[in-house]
Amino acid sequence: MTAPLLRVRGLTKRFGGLIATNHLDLDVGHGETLALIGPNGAGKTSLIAQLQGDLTPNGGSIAFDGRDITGAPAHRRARLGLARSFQISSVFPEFTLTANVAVAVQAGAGHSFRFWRDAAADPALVGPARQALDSVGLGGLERRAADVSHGERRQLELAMALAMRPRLLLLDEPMAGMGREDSARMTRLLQGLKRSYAMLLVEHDMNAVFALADRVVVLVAGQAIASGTADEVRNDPAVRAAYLGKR
Amino acid sequence: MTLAPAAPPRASSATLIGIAVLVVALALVPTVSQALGNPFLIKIATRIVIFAIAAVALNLVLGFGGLVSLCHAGLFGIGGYVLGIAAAQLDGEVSAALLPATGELAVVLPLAMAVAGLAAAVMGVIALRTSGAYFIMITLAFNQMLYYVFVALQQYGGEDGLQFNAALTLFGHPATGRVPFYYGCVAALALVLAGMQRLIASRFGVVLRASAQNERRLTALGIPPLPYKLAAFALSGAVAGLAGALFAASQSFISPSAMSWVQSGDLVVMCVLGGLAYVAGPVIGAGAFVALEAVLSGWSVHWQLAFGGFIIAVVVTLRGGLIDLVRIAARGGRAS
Amino acid sequence: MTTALLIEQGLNGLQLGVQLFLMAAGLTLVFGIMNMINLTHGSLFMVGAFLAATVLAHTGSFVLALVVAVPATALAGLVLEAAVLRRFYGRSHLDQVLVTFGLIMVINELTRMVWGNVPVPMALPQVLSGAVTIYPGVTYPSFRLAILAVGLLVALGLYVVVVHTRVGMWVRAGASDRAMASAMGVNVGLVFSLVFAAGAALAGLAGIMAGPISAVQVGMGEPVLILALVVTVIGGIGSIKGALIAAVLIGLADTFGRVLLPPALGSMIIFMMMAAILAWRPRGLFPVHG
Amino acid sequence: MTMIASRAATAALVVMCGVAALALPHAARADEPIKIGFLSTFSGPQGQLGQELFDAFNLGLKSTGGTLGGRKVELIQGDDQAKPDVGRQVADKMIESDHVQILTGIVFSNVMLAAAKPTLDAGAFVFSINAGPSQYAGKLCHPHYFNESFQNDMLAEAMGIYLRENSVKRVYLMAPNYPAGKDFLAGLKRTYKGELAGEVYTAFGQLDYAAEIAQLRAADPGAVFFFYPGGMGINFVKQYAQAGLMDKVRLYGPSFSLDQTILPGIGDAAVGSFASTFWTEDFDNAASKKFVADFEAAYGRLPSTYASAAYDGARILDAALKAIGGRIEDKDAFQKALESVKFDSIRGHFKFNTNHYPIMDSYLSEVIKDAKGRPTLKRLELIKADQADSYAAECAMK
Repeated sequence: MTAPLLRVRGLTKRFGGLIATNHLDLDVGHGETLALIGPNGAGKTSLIAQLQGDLTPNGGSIAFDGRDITGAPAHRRARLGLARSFQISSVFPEFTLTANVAVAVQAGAGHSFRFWRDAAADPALVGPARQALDSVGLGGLERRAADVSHGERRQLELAMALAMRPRLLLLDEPMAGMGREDSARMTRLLQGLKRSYAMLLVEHDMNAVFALADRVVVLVAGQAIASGTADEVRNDPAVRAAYLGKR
Repeated sequence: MTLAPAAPPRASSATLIGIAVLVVALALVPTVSQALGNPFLIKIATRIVIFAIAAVALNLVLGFGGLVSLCHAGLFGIGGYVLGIAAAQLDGEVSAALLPATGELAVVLPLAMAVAGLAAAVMGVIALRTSGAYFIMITLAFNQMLYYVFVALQQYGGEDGLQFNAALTLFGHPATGRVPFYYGCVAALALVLAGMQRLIASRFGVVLRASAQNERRLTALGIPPLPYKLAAFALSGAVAGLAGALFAASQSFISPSAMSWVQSGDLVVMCVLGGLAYVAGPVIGAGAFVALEAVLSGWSVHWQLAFGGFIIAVVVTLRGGLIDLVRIAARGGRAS
Repeated sequence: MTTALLIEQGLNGLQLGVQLFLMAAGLTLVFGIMNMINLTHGSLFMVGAFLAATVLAHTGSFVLALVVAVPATALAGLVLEAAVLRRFYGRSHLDQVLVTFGLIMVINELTRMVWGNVPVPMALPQVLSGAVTIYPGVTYPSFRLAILAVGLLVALGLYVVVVHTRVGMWVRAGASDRAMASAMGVNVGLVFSLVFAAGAALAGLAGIMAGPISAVQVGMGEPVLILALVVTVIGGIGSIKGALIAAVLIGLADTFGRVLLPPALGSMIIFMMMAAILAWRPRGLFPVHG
Repeated sequence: MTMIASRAATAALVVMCGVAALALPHAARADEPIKIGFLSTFSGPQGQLGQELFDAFNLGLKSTGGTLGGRKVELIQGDDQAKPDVGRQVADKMIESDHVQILTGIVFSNVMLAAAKPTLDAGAFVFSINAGPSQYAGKLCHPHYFNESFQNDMLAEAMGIYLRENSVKRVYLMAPNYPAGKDFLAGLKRTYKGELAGEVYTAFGQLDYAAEIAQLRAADPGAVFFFYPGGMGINFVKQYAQAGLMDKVRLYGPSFSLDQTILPGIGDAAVGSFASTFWTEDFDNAASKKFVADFEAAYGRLPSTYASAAYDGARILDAALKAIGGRIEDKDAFQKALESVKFDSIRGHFKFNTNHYPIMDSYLSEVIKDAKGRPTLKRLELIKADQADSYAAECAMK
C-alpha cells in the first residue's frame, strides 16, 4: 500500500470572515482521476490555487508524493510535477502557440540564464512543444495565442500543462465557456490522457465529470460532504439536497 | 514573419541585417557632415547615438520586461560620474579613494558599467518587490535620491557639475577626436543592438518577455520571474552606465542635471516614441527626440508646443511608435 | 524646539498635507477608477490658479474667483477628457504617460502664450489676510487655516459622496467591474466623465488655494504633481482614505525633515520615505484591489 | 526582407532628416553680419528670465539702430532649458554650425560653466549679460570672457557693507541650496562680519516656506537677508508677509529677489523691504529714462535689473565695435576695445576690471508703490562707489 500522490489534511483558508476551505482532507492516488464538484463559491478554485501555490493556506498541510509542500513556492511545486490549467485562460497572448508551450518545456529544462542561443530555433524546446500541441489537437497552428478561439486557448492551456511533464494535472474547469462540440472533444482528449496522468478535475459539466472521474468529491462551503464513485455521489441524498437539487 | 509586438523574433538574421543597415546609415554621418561643411552634425549625431544606447538599454526592461523604470537617468549619471571622476583625478582637481585616476576607456568603460550595474541590482532588489505604477514611483524615488546625492557631493562639483581636461585614450591611442569618437560610439551601439537582439531571442529573453505578459502563468509553469527580472534590470543599468560614461566623455563634463527624473522621463519617451516591440525602436525614438528638440528649439521659444503636439500625434495615431511607419510603408509597398 | 514652535510646525505640516490631499484626491480617483495615469492633473492645477488670478484681478472678489474658476477648470478637464484622454482608458499606462506628457508641454506653452512669462499676482482675500493667535505664542496665517478647513471639508465630502450616495455607488461599481456596472444600467462613460470632472475641479481648487501663497506661473503644476503622485502611491492607488493619510504623513515628514535635517537629506526625505514604505508594503498603505 | 530593409532605411531617414535640418552652408566674410548666439533659458518655469534678457538685449540693439559698430547683426536664439549639458550642446551648435562670434544671454551660472569652455576653446567670445560665476572672475578668467552684469557675490557684499555700517544686528540668512545661493550668502558674510541669527539653505525650487519661516520667527533675528530668484522669491516674500513678519523683521535682499521679475507676482506684499542693486527704475540719467520709457512702450511692463544689464550689454558691444570700426574678426583689437570701452551706461559709472567683470556703484533701494500703484524699487543711498568683485586678485589674465 503506497501513500497517495497528493495528501491534503485539515486545509483551511479564510478571506476575512469568509471561509473558503474548511479543515479539508483530500487524497488523490497515483493514476487516479478525481473530480471535484460543488456549487459556485464552494471553494474549488481557492483549493486549486492553494495546491498550486498561488494562495497560502491559513492552516493544514499539503503533501505531494510523500513530501510536505505546504509552504513551498509555486515554481518549486511546478518543478515537482504539479501542473495547473487556469479557469480563465492564462497564456502568453503575444507569443505564438508553439512559443507558449516552449516556455513550459523550457521551465522543465533547468534554469533559463542562457543568453545567446535563439530559443525559437532550439530543437530541444520546439520539438517537445510541437509534440504537446499535436497531442491536444493543435498541431500546425502557428498563430498568436491572442488570436486563437476560446476553445483552442483551453487546449493550449492543456498542452502547456502536459509539456511540463507533470505527475498531477490540476484542471480548473477545462470546459468552461465551451460549446457542446468543443466540450466533447476536450472530454475525449482527457480520456486519452487519463492513462498517463493523475488528475484533479474541477468541472461543472456533469457529463464530462461522469465520463472521466474515477472518484468524485463534493465540496460545499469549503468542506467535502460526500465522496465516492459517480453513481454513489449521484444518489447521495445530502448531495442531492445541497447541490444537484438546486440545479 | 510576424509583425506582432514582442513576438518571438524568428527571423533574427533578417532583423540583424536591418540593424546593420541602420548602423551603416549612422556611420555615414561624418561623410555627410563633411560634404555639408558642418562639423556640428557629428556632435548632434554623437548625442543621438549615446542616448540611443541608453534608450535601447532601458527598453530591455521597459519594452521586453514590462517594467517602467524612471531611474535610468540616475544610472546613466553614475556611469558618467565614474568616467568623470576617474578622468578629473588626472587634472589633480579631485581625488577619489575607490576609483583609479585614468582616462583609459578600456578600463573606465567596463568600470562604469560595473558600478551602474551594481547600483541597478541593489535598487532592483527593493524596487522589484512592487509592480505597475508602484514600480514607476519607487524607481522615481531612487532616481531622486541619486540626483540629490550628486548635488550634495561638493568635491565633485555639486550642482555645477564636473569638468575635466584630461585626454581620454583607448588602448593608449587618443580617443577624443570628434570623428573617431563618433565611430566608437556607433560601434558601441552596434554591439549593444546585436547583443540585445540575441538576448531577446534567447531562453533568458523568452522568460523576460513571458514575465511581462503573464507573471502568474510563468510561476505556475515553474519559473520564478524575479531572478530574471533582476538580472535584466542590472544588465540594463550597466548598459545605461556605459551610455552615461560615453556622454561624459563626449562633453568632458557631467552634471546632476543629466540624471534628473525629467531625463529619465525623456528616455522613456524615446523608447515609446520609437517603438517598444523592436530592439532598434528606441534608436529611432532617440534620433527623432534629439533632432527634433535641437531643430525646434532653434525656431521658436514656444517650441515645446510643437514638440508636445508631435508626441501626442504619434501616440494617438501610431500604436507601435514611429517604427510603425515602416510597417505601414511595407504594407503599402506589398499591396502595390 | 519649544512647544509653541512644535505646534506651529505641526500645523504647517498638516496644512501642507491637506493641500497635497486636494491634488492627490482627484489623481487617485482617476487612477483607481479609470486605471488612468493622468499627468495633466498638474496642468489643471495651474489652469485653476491662472483663471482665479484673472477673475480676481478684474473683480477683486476671491469668492467670485472661486465660483468661476472651479467649474471652469472642471469644464477644461471635461474637454480634455472628451477630446483626448477618453480614448486612452483602455491603453497601456505607458501610452497614457506619453500622451499626458505631451499634453503638459502643450498646455504649458498655451498658458504662456495667453498669460505671458511673468508670474501673475494673486492677492489674499481681505478677510483672510491676517493671522490668528491659536496658542500662546503661536500666531498662524488665517489663509493657511482656511486651506486646512477646505481640505478637511473636501475629505469629508468625498467620504460622504463615495460611501453614502447613489453616485458614489455607481463610481464604486464602475471601478470594480465595468461590464457588471453597465449591465446594472450604470452609464459607465458618464460616470467616468463625472469622476474626471470632479478630479479636475479638485485640482483647480488646489491651484486656487495655492495661488495666494505661491507664484502663479507657467510650470507651477509639475512639482506639485510629483508630490501628489508620491502621495497617491504611498496611500494606495484608488484609496481616498490612503491619500488623506499619506498626504498628512508626507506633509509632516517634509516639514520636520526640512527643519531638522541637513538640506541634502531634507530634499530627499519624501523619496526615502516612499521607497521605504513601498519596500515594506508594495501596494501602498491601503491597497484597494486584490 | 524588403520590409526589413525599408524599415532600416526609414529609420536612417528619420535620423538623417533631423540632422540635416541643422545643416546650413556658410562662409564668413567681413561684410557679413556679426553673428551673436543668444543662449538662454526660454522654456520651463525659469523661461521668464531668458525672455526678459532677450527683450532687453533686443531693445538695446534697437537703440543702436539695429547695428553693432555699424555692422548688421544676426541674432541666433537657443534654449538651454536651464540644463548645463543642453547649454553645452547648443553652444557647440552655435559655434560650429552657425559660426557665432559672440555667445551671450546665459542666465544660470552652472549653464555658463558648461557652455563657456567649448566656446572659448573654439576662439569665440563669451559676453555674459547675466550669469556671473566666481570661477571665471578668478582662476578661470579668460581674455575672451567678459561679464558686464555683475559677479554673483557683489550685491550680497554690498548689502553686507550696508548692514554692518548701519549696525543691524543678528541677521538671518536664507537661500536655495545651489551654487549661486551659496555664493550670495558667502558674499554677505564676507562683508557683514556680525553675529548671524541663522543660516538656512532650502531645496532649489521649493514652493512652501512655512516651516522655515516658523524657525526664523523663533530665532528672533534683527533682520533677514535672503536670495530667492524667480518663482521662489515670489513664494517666499508672499509667505513671509502673510506670516505677519514684514513690519516686524525687515527683509533685505539683492535686487534679483525683489525686482520687476518678481514684484508684479507678489503684489503689494513686498512693499517696505530693501534691495541692494546697481540700477533701479528711477535712475535719473537720460539713458536710463529712455530705457525705461522704451521698454514699457515695447513690452507693456517695467524692466527689471536683469533687463538693465542686458540693455547695457548691447550698447557695450556697440561702443567697443565702433571703436575698432566693426572689425570683430580682429580678436585682440576687440578684446582691447572691450577692456577700455566708453559708453553711456544706464547704471551711471561703469568700467571693466582687470578680470573683465564690472566695476560699478552699488545702491540701497526700497520697494515702494509708484504713482500707478505698481510695486517698484526706489533708489535710496549709495552703498559703495566703484565696487569690484572679490575674485579679481585670483585672476592672472592669460
